[in-house]
Amino acid sequence: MNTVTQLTLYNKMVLLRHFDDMCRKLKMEDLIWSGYHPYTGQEAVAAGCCSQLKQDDCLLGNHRSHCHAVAKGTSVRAMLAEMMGRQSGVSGGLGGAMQFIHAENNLFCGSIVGSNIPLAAGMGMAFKDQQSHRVVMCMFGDGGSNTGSFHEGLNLAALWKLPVIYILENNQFAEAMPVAESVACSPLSKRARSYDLEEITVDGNDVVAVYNAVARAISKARAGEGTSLIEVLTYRIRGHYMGDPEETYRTKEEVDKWKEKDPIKLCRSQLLANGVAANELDEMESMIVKELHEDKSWVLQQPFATFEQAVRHVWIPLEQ
Amino acid sequence: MNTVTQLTLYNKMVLLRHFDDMCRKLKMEDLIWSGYHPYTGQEAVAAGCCSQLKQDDCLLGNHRSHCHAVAKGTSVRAMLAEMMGRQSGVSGGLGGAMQFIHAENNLFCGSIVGSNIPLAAGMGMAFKDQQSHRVVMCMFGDGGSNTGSFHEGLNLAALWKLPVIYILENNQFAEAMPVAESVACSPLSKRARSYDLEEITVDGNDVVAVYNAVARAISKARAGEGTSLIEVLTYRIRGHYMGDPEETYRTKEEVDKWKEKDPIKLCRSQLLANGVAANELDEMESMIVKELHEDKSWVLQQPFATFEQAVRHVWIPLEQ
Amino acid sequence: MTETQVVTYGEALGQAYREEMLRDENVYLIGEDVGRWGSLYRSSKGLLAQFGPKRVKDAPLSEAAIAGCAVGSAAMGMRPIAEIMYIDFITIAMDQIVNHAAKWYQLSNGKVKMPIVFRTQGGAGRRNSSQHSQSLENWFVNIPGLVVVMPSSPYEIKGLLKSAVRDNNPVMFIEHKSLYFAKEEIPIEEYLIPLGVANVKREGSDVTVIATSWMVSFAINAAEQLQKEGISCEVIDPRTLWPLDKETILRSVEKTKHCVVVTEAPAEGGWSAEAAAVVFEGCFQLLKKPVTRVTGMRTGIPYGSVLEMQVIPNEEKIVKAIRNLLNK
Amino acid sequence: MTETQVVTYGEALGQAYREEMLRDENVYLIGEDVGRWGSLYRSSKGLLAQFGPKRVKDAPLSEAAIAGCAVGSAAMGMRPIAEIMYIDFITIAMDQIVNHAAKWYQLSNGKVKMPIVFRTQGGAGRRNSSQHSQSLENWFVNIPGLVVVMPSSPYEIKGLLKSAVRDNNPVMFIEHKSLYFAKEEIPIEEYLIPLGVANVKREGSDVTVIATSWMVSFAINAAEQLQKEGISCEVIDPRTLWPLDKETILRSVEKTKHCVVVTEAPAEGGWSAEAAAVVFEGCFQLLKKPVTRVTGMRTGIPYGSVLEMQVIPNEEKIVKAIRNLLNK
Ligand SMILES: Cc1ncc(C[n+]2csc(CCOP(=O)(O)OP(=O)(O)O)c2C)c(N)n1
Ligand SMILES: Cc1ncc(C[n+]2csc(CCOP(=O)(O)OP(=O)(O)O)c2C)c(N)n1
Ligand SMILES: [Mg+2]
Ligand SMILES: [Mg+2]
Repeated sequence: MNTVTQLTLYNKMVLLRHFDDMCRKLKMEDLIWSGYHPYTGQEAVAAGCCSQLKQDDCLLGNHRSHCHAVAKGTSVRAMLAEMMGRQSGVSGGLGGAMQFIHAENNLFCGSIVGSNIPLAAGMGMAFKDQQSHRVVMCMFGDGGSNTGSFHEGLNLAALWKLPVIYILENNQFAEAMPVAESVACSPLSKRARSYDLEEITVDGNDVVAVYNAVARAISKARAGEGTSLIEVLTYRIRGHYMGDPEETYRTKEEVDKWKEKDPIKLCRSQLLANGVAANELDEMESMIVKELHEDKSWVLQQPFATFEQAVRHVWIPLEQ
Repeated sequence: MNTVTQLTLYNKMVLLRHFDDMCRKLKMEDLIWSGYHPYTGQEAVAAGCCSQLKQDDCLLGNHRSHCHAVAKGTSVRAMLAEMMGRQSGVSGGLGGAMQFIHAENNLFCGSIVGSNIPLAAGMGMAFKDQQSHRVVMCMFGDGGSNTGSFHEGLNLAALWKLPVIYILENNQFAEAMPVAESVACSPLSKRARSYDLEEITVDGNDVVAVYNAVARAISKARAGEGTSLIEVLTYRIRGHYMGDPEETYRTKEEVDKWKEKDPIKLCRSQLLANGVAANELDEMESMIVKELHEDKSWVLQQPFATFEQAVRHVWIPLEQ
Repeated sequence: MTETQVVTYGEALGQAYREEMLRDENVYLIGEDVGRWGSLYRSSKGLLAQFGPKRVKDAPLSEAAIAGCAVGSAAMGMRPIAEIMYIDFITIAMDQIVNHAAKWYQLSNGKVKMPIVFRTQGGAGRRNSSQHSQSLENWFVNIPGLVVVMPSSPYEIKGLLKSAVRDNNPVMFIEHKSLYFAKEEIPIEEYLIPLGVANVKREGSDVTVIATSWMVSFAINAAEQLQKEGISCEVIDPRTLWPLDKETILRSVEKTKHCVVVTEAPAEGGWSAEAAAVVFEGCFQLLKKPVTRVTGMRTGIPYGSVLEMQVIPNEEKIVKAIRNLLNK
Repeated sequence: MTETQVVTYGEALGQAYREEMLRDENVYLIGEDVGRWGSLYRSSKGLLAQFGPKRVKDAPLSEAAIAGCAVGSAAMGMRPIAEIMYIDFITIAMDQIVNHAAKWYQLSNGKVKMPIVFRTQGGAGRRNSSQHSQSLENWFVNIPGLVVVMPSSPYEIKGLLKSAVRDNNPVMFIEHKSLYFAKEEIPIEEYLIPLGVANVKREGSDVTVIATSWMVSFAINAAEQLQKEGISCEVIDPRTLWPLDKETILRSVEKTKHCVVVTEAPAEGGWSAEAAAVVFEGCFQLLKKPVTRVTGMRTGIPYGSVLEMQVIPNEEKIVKAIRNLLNK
């Protein structure tokens, strides 16, 4: 990977880290209302996967997708506004932090784990039938891989060779459930075999590795060569949500060990080794932080979603 | 396998063949009312799998389980009576040919494809927790292996090492859908890998092969060594149901090719080669047929299920 | 006068498919054996040959995937008709229908339309016992975002399906397994039946009988029988359970001052309660007697024709209920 | 007088678990994070430590398997309490509940009992938007073979859960997410509340208010407020939606001659229709005015407290409806 691309990915990760930190604060201040699922430590996945999509490609997320969304190109403002219930949010402020649709950016995130897997197949099927070269990416977790939806969706997509890239974001836990106690196989990529797909596991804290694996899968999909399933190994550094009693399922030592493998640190040291100047990186970071604060200030001025909105778009009155 | 055991299996298969033939006639005479799914050609599966269970082991079947039931030891009379809506049927005549429960024989058959897979896990879990040595067998088809229930049920059973033997009875079709166009992998036993189970495929027209593979799995389960998934390759010689427009999905040649591999013929020639006398086999067969006709005559005298029965067991009135 | 043809419910459905698929190339069919078999009751027979496998998709045995595929593709501009073979299996597709199809229009703040027809069939009458005979329509009536249609005859199914396909809401289109071979004279010319409009199947002055799906024919027969006794029944088929054409119903009850609701589903928690409540609410002053609900009993559908007909409404039970209501 | 304690809804639930698990070793818990976490609202906190992993099973993210496991093990003599974390996810477990749990007693001709409690929680009030806030209880009321319970307070949840665990039918036990931290004084001594018996929460003479689950507290508040204006409201919590204690309800309406039904679920196809129909049918002659339904609006639950409370019933809406009904 050339340094320019890597730098872009680095900056994206830095943005996501600060964005996520800001959101956590907003949640603590009760300005984000719904359940909020932090993304700390998984930034290489969102950056390495979602930022490769074009606007007219589809991205399906889940309950932990605010960073996926921004990586796909949804603005921080539109995303923050959504989480804070403002009209300028991607869903007009009707969705919140766990579920939202940004139609213009072909972004669909829902809070029913696993359901996006068949939905992604449907979108891929449309693209295939429309003979477009659009592709679909679908993000789900280790928990998601235990749902019936996973099996039905993967089988259909693989069978019909649909242009879908399934990203199994294995962050080691589904809420308090460790992956080894919930998934009967290891590595999880073994599940690809049920659909005659390649078994791929990549280091999800290495943004370059993620990027390269996903780039291949996207090219395949665009070329009409069908579905991929990629397991991306990472770790959820923070609780499942804010207030998660983490002590019930893991030790501080385990978390600390994973903090060593921070994807941003790793990428930074590679960039430095490739001759990028530290102060250049720091300057970029300052700019990112500054802009984020401007975004937040802007959102705080935005009007809340209204009752009229909430009842307007339930259904489309019948034509008679 | 010793000749005595094989002879028993042979006789069981012969019984099932004649039983199935009789049922088809009863269906044509409209004495069986519900959908009826013939079993011709798959007898080695029922005989090789289900007849190894003890009465207190559980068997979960599906819509095509009248032969599974008899192989497990439910009497022809109770099974015929059920299909013909008589009170002496296993479900008191309330279930029919596609769904029935024979509580005394721990037999549970339902017509929602795939649903029996998690149900079997639940029974296995009970047995494990009760520290009994009872085991559970669950029969489902190639179609069933595409359901979300398959994935959720297998994962749970494998994860918790439950004493369940899952038999994937691959008869090449789910209704009109050929397996190659509905299951994204081949052989289907590859799916075992998703649950870190052994990948086992056996010739389902060879009753000895089926028997041996299943015997191993049952011993494992009884010994507390957990779950097995066995793909049994066979072929549905007749239509999915009576009146199935088979020409829409397969050729007569294909069917004829499979008729050559008839499991009963194969077993018979092995027995003859092992010195069993042909007339001995024929005599046994005559006796079986004779008994079957007696069973039928008996059932035809039985009273139909009643309205009182149909409304009596909907729920158990509350104790107050 | 328009020219007519006599067709079965299944054939009328096939005609509706064909016409809509020719009209709009975004319309496609997906389901188990909708292609090779042409569906369980052969309603889509010939479509695979005519339109090819892109437009008529035989899906694996995966109800959640079928429904999810419909939702995903609808969001990308297609107009799926997704068949769930028996309504009993819709239990496996509920998440996609309720949490996604019914929610995305709102969740996208009005930007993503969901022009999906979820076709399925329910009810008793074909002797397939309790796991293949349920009447679950009211589940969907209680879900904001869904339209719910129950066609009661060949004429109805054709016109209603065509409208459902053209509608931009997710439409639950719930057929009845005992109607596929029912015959009726219908126009040869193209026609549509608007959603949300009830059909006064038979005019009358003494009592309003609201009946759905298969129950409509029993209600008509009961009405004919009672006519001989001098009792005049108005029979209304709501056709669309939601949105409900309250106006037509209330106008009728204002006239007859008596009302009977007939559904195959059990009373408790069923749509008969909704219909009764609407009538009570709208005609409280005028009603001479309480609305009577004639419904399926609270039991799983037992095996066989005799028992089936004993636990669901039939002509005789409807006649009796009407006589009772009118004290005759 | 019995000694009392003040507990939350979640704590009361935990006590019920503990008492029943000690009483009967066949009772076990299964669900997502019911063990380590002690469930989302900590109602089963401490049980894993006390009873071990056989009795408190953390299941994978597989709602169909959780429900299936419950049914299968119940058939083999266990008494599962199966938790579906949000009722919105029960869409994934419907097949096991409706086609199996509700059918096996009948399908076995009365031989296989299904002593299962399916616990879940629904409703709005915690700002989690349309896929985590639904009120789907009426689906189950329409399914023969199921008992449906909605506990409205700490006192209720403890006594009702204990009865549900001892019952041999599959019981849908639908809690409310906005109640887990509600507090109430309850007896320290063991008590049970029978299923199928409504609770007259407050006596009154002018109007009967039937309210379920979270809505009970709004109805009580509305009643207190109206009391000041001289309007006397009787508030009834049916507790069990099926079987319904019609007697208590009808006796009340016979007295008050006015009735309001309050549910969080939308009106159309919801349980409010069933309640209204029952009252209309039973008290038709006595009712002075039509039963009023105060219900959630026909919309997905939007994001945030303000909008949530605008689309579901609240004290103010109930007060207004009662004033309207009584022309005051
Ligand atoms: C169908 C369903 N079941 C349960 C939940 C509750 N829930 C929300 S997130 C979560 C864990 C998901 O784990 P995973 O898929 O690994 O994603 P992660 O949270 O680790 O990103 C659970 C159980 C849900 N939202 N949907
Ligand atoms: C959940 C569900 N979907 C669809 C059906 C309709 N159906 C009945 S049998 C069948 C095919 C089953 O195929 P398979 O599992 O291979 O078993 P086989 O019939 O070949 O024995 C289908 C689709 C059903 N009963 N249940
Ligand atoms: Mg995870
Ligand atoms: Mg098959």
